[in-house]
Formats: sequence, structure tokens, C-alpha cells
Amino acid sequence: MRHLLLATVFALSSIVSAQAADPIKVGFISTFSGLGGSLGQELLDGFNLGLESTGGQFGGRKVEVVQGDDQAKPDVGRQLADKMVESDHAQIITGVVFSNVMLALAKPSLDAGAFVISANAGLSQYAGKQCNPHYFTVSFQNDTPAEVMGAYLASKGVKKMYIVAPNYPAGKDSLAGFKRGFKGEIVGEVYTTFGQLDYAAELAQIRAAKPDGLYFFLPGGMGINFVKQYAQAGLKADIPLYGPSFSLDQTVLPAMGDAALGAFASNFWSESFQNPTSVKFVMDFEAKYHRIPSPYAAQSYDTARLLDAALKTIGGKIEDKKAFQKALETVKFDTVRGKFRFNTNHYPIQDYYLTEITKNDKGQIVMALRGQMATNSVDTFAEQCQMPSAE
Amino acid sequence: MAKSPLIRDWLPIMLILAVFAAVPSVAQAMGQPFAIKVASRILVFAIAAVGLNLVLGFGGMVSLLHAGLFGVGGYVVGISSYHEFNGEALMLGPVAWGGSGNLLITLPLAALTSAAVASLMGVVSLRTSGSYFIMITLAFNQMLFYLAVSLDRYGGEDGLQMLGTLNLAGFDPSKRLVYFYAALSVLAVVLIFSQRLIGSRFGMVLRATAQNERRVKALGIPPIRYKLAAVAISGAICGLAGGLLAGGTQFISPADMSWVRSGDLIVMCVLGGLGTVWGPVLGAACFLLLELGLSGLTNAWQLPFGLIVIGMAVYLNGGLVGLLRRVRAA
Amino acid sequence: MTLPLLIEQTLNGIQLGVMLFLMSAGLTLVFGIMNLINLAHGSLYMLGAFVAASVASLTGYFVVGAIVAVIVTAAAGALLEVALLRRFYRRTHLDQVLVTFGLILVFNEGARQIWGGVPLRFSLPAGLDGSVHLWSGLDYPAFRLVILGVGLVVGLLLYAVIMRTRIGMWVRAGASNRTMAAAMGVNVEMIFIGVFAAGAALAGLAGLMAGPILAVQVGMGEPVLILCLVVTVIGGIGSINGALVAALAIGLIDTFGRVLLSPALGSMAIFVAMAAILAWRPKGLFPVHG
Amino acid sequence: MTVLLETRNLVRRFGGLVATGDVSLTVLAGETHALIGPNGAGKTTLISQLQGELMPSSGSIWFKGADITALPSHRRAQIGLARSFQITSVLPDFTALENVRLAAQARQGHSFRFWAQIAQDRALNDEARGILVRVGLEAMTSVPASVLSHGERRQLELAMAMAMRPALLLLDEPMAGMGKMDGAKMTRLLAELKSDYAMLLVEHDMEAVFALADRLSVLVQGRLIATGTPADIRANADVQAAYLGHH
Repeated sequence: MRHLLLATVFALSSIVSAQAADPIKVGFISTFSGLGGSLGQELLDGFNLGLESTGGQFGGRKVEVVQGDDQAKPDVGRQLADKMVESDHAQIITGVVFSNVMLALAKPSLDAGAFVISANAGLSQYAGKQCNPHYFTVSFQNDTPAEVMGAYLASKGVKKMYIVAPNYPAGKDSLAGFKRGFKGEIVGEVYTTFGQLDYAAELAQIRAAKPDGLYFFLPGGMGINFVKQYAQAGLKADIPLYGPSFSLDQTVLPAMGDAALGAFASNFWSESFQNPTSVKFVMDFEAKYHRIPSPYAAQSYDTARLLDAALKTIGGKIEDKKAFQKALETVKFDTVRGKFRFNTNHYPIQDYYLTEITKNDKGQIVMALRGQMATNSVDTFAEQCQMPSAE
Repeated sequence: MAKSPLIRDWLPIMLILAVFAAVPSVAQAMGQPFAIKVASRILVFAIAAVGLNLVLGFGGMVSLLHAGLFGVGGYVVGISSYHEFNGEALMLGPVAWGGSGNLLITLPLAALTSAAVASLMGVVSLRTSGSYFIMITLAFNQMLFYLAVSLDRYGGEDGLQMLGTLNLAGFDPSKRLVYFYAALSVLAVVLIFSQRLIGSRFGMVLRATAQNERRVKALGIPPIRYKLAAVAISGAICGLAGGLLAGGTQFISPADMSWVRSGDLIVMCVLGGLGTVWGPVLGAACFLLLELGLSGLTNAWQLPFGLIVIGMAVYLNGGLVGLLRRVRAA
Repeated sequence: MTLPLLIEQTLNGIQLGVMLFLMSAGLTLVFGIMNLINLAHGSLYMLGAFVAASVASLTGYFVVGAIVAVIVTAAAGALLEVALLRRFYRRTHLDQVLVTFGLILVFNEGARQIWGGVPLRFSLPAGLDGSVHLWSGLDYPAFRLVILGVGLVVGLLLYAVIMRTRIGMWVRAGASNRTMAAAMGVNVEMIFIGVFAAGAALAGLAGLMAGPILAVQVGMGEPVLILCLVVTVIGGIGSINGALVAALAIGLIDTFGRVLLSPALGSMAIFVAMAAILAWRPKGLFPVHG
Repeated sequence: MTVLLETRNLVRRFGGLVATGDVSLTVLAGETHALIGPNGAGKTTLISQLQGELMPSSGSIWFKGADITALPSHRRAQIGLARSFQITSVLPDFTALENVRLAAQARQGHSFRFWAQIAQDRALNDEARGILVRVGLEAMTSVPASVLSHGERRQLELAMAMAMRPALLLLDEPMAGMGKMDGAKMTRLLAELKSDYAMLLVEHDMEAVFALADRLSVLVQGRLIATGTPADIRANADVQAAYLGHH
């Protein structure tokens, strides 16, 4: 009992003394081991660079980052979130790559009073009915890139599309998004095993269906396997490839090599963006990590800078949750995307661009800008969200 | 030379339970309430490992099915809560059930369902033995895994988030202390039951079967029935653990049933030592604390973790229990 | 399904089967002869792919990368045997699972430290990166034909060595009766190192052949390992014939399962097949040990 | 004298090899029947078919007047056929007491009892201890079987068979690998047990066989060439030619 009393006293005093002098604690949970391991590193590197660009501070207060490897396992992610919120007293949880991990840890973190800022996972649940005052997504809602691409292709007169995704919710949502946007005929809709290695069987079916184009949603290694095999099967010349940015970005392009040339991606950002913030980001990132950044890194870079901008407006007082929420909702900052604001459901309103995979003058394979596909794009789930106001 | 069973078997069990029972007050005194959650997680996996060890250590059957059974338990709790929350009846053939968030109902249901699944798959698997048994249980685990992935209504690959409130005899299991004591009570029951079990007539037959199946048959005992019963019992225990994990974290997903998780459970048992009922508890604690501790130090934590596992495999013949025995004997 | 499509899918199935056979051959021999479950076999496959990819991009020659990769994986296999795994022949399968599980972690994290987490580029030499016109309506990737060819040649070679030579006789004797092999005065220690190195080299070969098709990345070995364990067990542990038949069967079942069944059932197809086969033949299709 | 066990035209082939060729053998109630023959004559194969570990290719096996040919081995054990193995087959991690107790437990019916501790079952433990005393292993009660000497393990094997209270003991070379001393001890023990059990004894030690057996059957290359009293067998010319002559 005495211990309990002491603990309570400590807890109280730590709240009282949590003034501007104390660092802001960020829990960075991501996947660093296993097959998704490179994605976590990409997010972390982007975040660290963003933090560096704000002088290691958010709103004038020092930032302390605690990181952890969720191994792409939801229960491990949940434990890390518990640890960071309770033991490290993290006020912000960010970094998560995979939607199943985010789904497991978001609710308990929010319940415990932390802000969850998604730097990647674009859950539909939190975009719609489950939207939460303290949950923000800086990346994008998972369906949007597909929906935008679908609408764009339809507007360009493409008639017959074949669509492929792994048999899991993000894949199904993405294809559903594509079908919402695309008004033509879907001549084939295939769901592959998650983590599938060989796509020869599917490629043979695609060849036989003779579509005008192929939209694929295959993150990570699956996309590499698919694109390599697609090119080897000689399909690339006849049936152009379309995908969301993360199926064709710098986390996979070096491994795809020439096989990816000529494919098109639906982007909210690519390394070929020419706005000053983006140019500086790409330059700094290459100088520090000796590789071209992917949109993962860009989202994460933006996350750090967004947090800094929001906290600056309230003098770094993250303890005032209402004020912080409001600051985030109305945040203005120099984003690599050129412009950015949050929708009512705390998901981004942003523009989408078409990029083509090409070789640059240094022989690197990059996403070259080919035009804008959509302006101020929002996700369809926002209408289901009734966000409690900060007041 | 043989010590009394009271000291040999029951003292370690009582010590383990006492150490766990002390966790909440120590954690709160040190201002580390998070330690209670870590301990709860250890408890849940310890329950599963103790259950697995009944077939692994005492029955001599290396099963990769148990993460699947763990997941079945979790999904029973999850799906029951889902239907209650959404007010949709769950159709079980002609019977409609409104679902439930009451863990006193759904946890036993989880254990029963897992036991039923284990029996069904056990009947086929037990036709094989040795390495073939390992692989056929792997096949069944993968079937359960992909079945869970295909449950679109319950979240598919993303997993099932329980939005309804659960209750456990009037308490809220998402409260850390409620969850901790629930898990501790279950572990206590499982340990006591298992210890009694291996000293019972059934346990003697099971252990004999693991040593020499041919001899057991020649004694007039049909081993397969006993092995099957053991698979069902250990399935029930794993299902219970899975149900607890789901109930405490309000989440269950196919990732909890991957074959790698089955492997983790085996590693916990072997690390702890297969010869005793309580060894796997040490193994689970050691495994999860190492994972947590090392992953907090570096993102490349799997390197030291792997080296430690190799070192233990080379030098710790008989697991941590074997080490304890040797230290005491020296 | 049209005829060209049927032929193409059959070729796909056989090609996947041949790949699996390359990798399973080593696994089944080590399993059968040394009675060792080597979960780290997938790591040797990964090593083969990584070494081949980096040497090929350094020198610019695919063939150089391939040769170096085979040599390096063979050496790695021999080293593993001598330094660590030979202590485990007489230990339980569980201890073997434990130590090779540890090895997987070390290999994966080691590879990440050396090569980084981003998947590697592994391009094919010009001429092999396109597809070949086989028949009207049937184009087939050139490199997959190479895999098919290499796999068949290596498979036949392996079969000839094991069935027709003295070394092969020792190895077979060892697979069906370990003590007998020792009693025959064979230098069992050397045979064991040799089998391990050869098995590793085959895994490395499988890895480097897969490299241009699949993502060369940390953790690439485990999904393949599972398939190979399935092949090994269905074929009958220690049986080269069995591994060949089972590998082809799994290749075809997986390919056609994905085309003909719903996604959930398609993912399960090979596991359902394995459970059914083992329920029918509890010691695999070609049991070696009595 | 009633017939306890009978085989009728029993045949077992392994591929082209005939291991048991048309064997018709009877064991009478209360008798000690020895089965002898040179190495590879098919004695263990025959015992394995009697016990149910191997199925015959054709022919039938009758026990206590019932056809048991199709019965699985554990069912045969339950109706009174107990076997000791040629290659010692005890439970290595169990103590001597636990080994014998398991056999006694098996005799008492099914073992689906999950809670009561068998170590506290006095009657069962006393019975097992009594049998251990009878075979001369009282000093080894709580020693794991893996630590016992070869001779002691053979005694333990016999004790396990006795604990089943069988109608017929199938003893497959109970003296195999024993020294002279242990062999003599085992012979004395079997002589004591003669009055309590019918036995079918496979043994190479001719001295012991002729001392113990009421009747003998001679198996050569899977075929039964003679059955009779020790005196008959000694006098049988075929047996001398085929078998005893080699010694």
C-alpha cells in the first residue's frame, strides 16, 4: 500500500514537472527484421532526417525517440506500444509499417492517452467509423492511390483492365478502390497468396486475357518477384503495368532493375518532385544514407516536420491534448509534397501525380513525373467519420 | 537418492507462482507498471508452452500445430465478442447464437473448440510418427492459418479488433491487474493439473508411449488413444492461452497462428527443459524477456538472440532445468 | 483452359518443381543420412542468391557470380558441419531445431548487416531476360527454360552419382542404415562433410537460379524452406527419387491450385495434399527406412 | 490337457522369402513349450505373429479356443498373451518399479484416469514391488531402467510380463547375451515360474531348454520339423541332422 502511495506521488509530480524543459517522447514502432525489415529502416531514416532538419526539436523542445522492432507481428507491436506509453511515457506513437500491427496497437495507445500518428499504415477503419481525435495519418488512405489511378485510366479511354493483389484486406481494399475509380471493364481480378514467390501461373492467365493494362498492388518482395517475372514473360511490351507508388518505389526499384522500366505509378510524392523542400530532402537523404529516398522516407520526413510545425504553434505544450489536436488539425508546414492538409477524419487531402519508371542520367532507376492525376484528393471513408471536436 | 515428489515437483511450481504473484507490487513500487503487462504476456505464452509440453516433452510428439490451436482459441473469443457487439447472430448450423463478451463463457468455449480441432487433426496426424508427424502438423497449422486469413468478415489477414467490452466475472479484462491475475490463475490451474496429470495412470501411459511405443502395445495398451487424448488436452490448454491473449489485448490475428509461432513455442519448451511440467514457464520467460530486452537495445537484435539460442542449444543440453540441476549437483 | 495455356501452366509447374528439387535434394540427404533436421538450409539458399547477385554485379558476368556462389555455399555448408552441426547428429530432433533456428536468425541478421535491408539487384545477361516463342500462342521466359534445363541436368547427374557410383552407394547405404555405413569401413566423417557441402551447394545453386526471378532479400530462405520440407517429407526422408517425384507434384499442385481454386484454397492446396498423402502413406511416397 | 494356443497352417512371406512356412503348433495349458532352431529359422517372426506385431500372410491363430488372427497386439495382451522381447525392450526413463507398475496398471483396464496419483496407489505399488522381489530386483526398485545391467534388464522384462498375469508367456530368448551366472539365475527363476504360467520359450541355451521344457518344437527354415518331449527330440534323426548336428 505504501508503495502504491509512493508511486502515485511520483506519477503526480512527474506530470506537474512536465514543463517545457522535459523532452518530448516519441515511440517509433516499426518492422526492422524479417521480410519487411527494409521498410521500417526507410521510415526511421526519413523520420530521423526530418528531426535533424528541425534541430532535433519539436516546437522548441528536445525530442527523445524510443524505437522498437514489431517483427510485423501484431502482438509484439502491441507490447512495444504498451511499453513505450507506460514505461517510457511516450506521448506520440508513430512509425508503424503494417496495418495489422497498427490495428492491434492503436486502440490501447489511444486509450492510454497517447497520440497515434501513422507514418505509413493507412487503415480504412480509422478513416471512417472509428476515426479518433488523437489519431492522424500523414501518409495516405490505402485505397486512394488505386482509386485515383482507376479514374485516371478511365478518363484516358482505357477499356479493359486486369487487377492483381494479395489475398488480404489491404489488397482487397485497394482493388475495391480501383474499381470505384475505373469505369471500364475488369477482365480479371486475381488475389494471390500473401508472400507468394512465383507468379508464373497468374502471368499465363493474364497473357491469355489480353487486357489493355494491368494494375497491381503487391508490396515489398512480392512486387519485386512479380515485376521481374512480368518482364521475363515478355508481357511488359504488350500490357503496361500500373501500380501504387509503394509497389514501384526506391525500396524495390533497385532490385527490379530494368524490368520495371516503363511502368506507371500513382504518387502523392516522388523523388523527381521539384519543390524546394523536396529537392533539399532528396539531397540530404542521399548525402546521409547513400541511396535515393522512397515515399516511405518522405512520409516519415513529413511526419517529423509536421509534428514540429504543429507544436511550434502551441509553444511545445504537448501536454495540452486539446490544443495539440487542434494544432495538428490546422497544421501548415513545408511538405515535400508541395501542399498538405488534414481532412475532417485526420487523413490527408493531397494531390496525386502520375509517374513513369525511367532511367535518369546517372543510370539510376527513378520515378519521373508525367503529370497530375487528381487535385485535393480525399478518401471515401471520411463521410462515415464523425470526429469529436477539440473544443 | 530420489527426493520426495513434494520437493522435486511441487516446490518449483509454488516458487514460480509466488514469484509471479509478487510482480504487481514490485512493479508498482519501482514505478514500472508496464512490467505487469510484460509478466501477463509471459504468463499467456507460458500457459501455451506448458500445454504444448504435454505432447512435446511427455508425449514425445513434436507438434507444429499448436500456434494454430492457440489462434483457434483466440478467434473463438474474438468472434463471440464480435457478434455480441454487432448484434448479429452467429449461425452454427441451425442454431443461432448472439455471441458473448463474457470470458467465463467464451474461455471454456475456446478451450473446447481447440480441443475439438486438435482431436480432429490428431486423428489423421497420429497415423504418422517422428519427422513425418512434425510435417503433417505443420500442414494442418498452415490450413488453420489460411482459414483465418480467409475470414474476411472477421478482419482477414489484418486481424480482428474487439470493439465490444469484455467482462470476466464482473471485472474488465483490459485492466492490467485483472488481466494479470486472470492469466496467473489460469497458469496456476494448468500447472497443477499438468503436474497431477503426468503422475496419473494416464500420464504414466503417455510417458511410456514416448519412450517405447512397441513395448506399450505389448503390455496391452493401445497408445494411439492416449496420444490423441494428450493432443486434445494440450490443444485445450493452448486454446485457453489464445483466448486469454485475445481477451486481454482485444485483438487476434492470423499472425498469432503462423507456423513460426509454433516454432517459438517449441523453442520456449526446449529452452526451459522438456522433462518437467514447469520448465517451459522458465523457457517462455527467458525467450520473451530476451526478445524484449535485446530488441530495445538494437534493431539488429536477432543477431545476438540467434547466437544465444545457438549457445544454449550447444551447451544447455536439457534446457534451463538441466542447468539448474547441474548447478545444484555441483 | 486453352491448350497452349495448359502447356504453359504445366511447364510452370515443372519448372517450380525442378527448383524445389534442387533445394530439397540436399535437405533430404542430410536429413536421411545424418538424421539432422537442418532448418538453416534456407539460409544457404539465401547465401547463394546474395553472393551470386553481388559477384555478378561486381564482375558483370552472371556465370562468374554463379560459380563463386556455388563454391561459397559449399564451403559454408562444410564449415557449418565441422564447426557446429556435427555435434548435433546424436542429439534429439528438438535440439537440432533449436540450433538451426538460431542459425536462421544469425544468417538473416548477418546478411542484413553485410548487404543492407534493401533487396538486391540481380539482372540477367541479355538474351536470357526475354521470352522465347515456343509455339503459336505460347511464349515462355527464356530464363525459366534455363532453370528447367539446369535442374534436369543436375537432377540426372545427381541420380547417376547416387545410383551408379561407389560414393553414391556409400551415401545410399548411409541413408538406409547409418551404422552399416560405418561398419563398411567408409570414412563416414568425410562422407558427411561431403554430403553436407554438396547439399549446401545445391541449395546455393537453387538460390542463384531463383535470384533473377525472385526478390533477393533478407529472409527469402524461409518460405522456400517450408516448401522443401514439404517435398522432403512427401517423398520420404532420405529418398532422392521421392524428392524428385514430390517436388514435381508440389510444383504442379501449387501452380494449378492457384489457377483453378479460390485464393484461400489455392494457398492451402499443397498443405492439403501433404496431409492427404501422409494420411495415406505415413512414411511418404518412397520410404527409405524400412 | 486343453489346448491353450494353436496355429493352423501359418504362413508369412517377406517378398519372395518364406519366413514362416505352414506352421501348425499347439501349446497346451500349463506346459512349458520350447521353440528351438538355428539362427534365421524364423522363431522371432513366429513369436511376433503370435503377439500380433506382424500379421500372417495366411493361416490362423487360436487362443483359448477363439480365433485371434485379426486381433491387434494390445487386444491380445489384454486377453492374456504377454511377450518379452529378444532385444531388451523396457522403458528406459522409468524406474524398475514404474516399469512393472505400468504393466500391472495395463492389466487393470483402461488408463483414462487423469487426477489420482499412481504413486499413491498402494495396492498397485505393492504388487509391482512383490514381482520385483520375485525376480530378484528388489534392490533396484527406484533405479531408472537405463542404468540397469543387461541381466537386470532381462529380469525386469520378465517381471513386466509377469505383472500382466498372462495365460501364456511368450519369452523370446530370455537369456540372450547373459553370462553364465546370470543365465543360471534366469533358468532357476523360470523353473520356479513353470508352475504358475504356461510358457512358449525361444532359447538357444540348450542346457536350459532341456531342463525347463515339457515339450519342444523345432523350426528350421520357417518349417516345423518335429514336436515332442525332450527325449523324443533328442532321439529324432531329422532334428539331429538339421540342427543338433551343427553343435
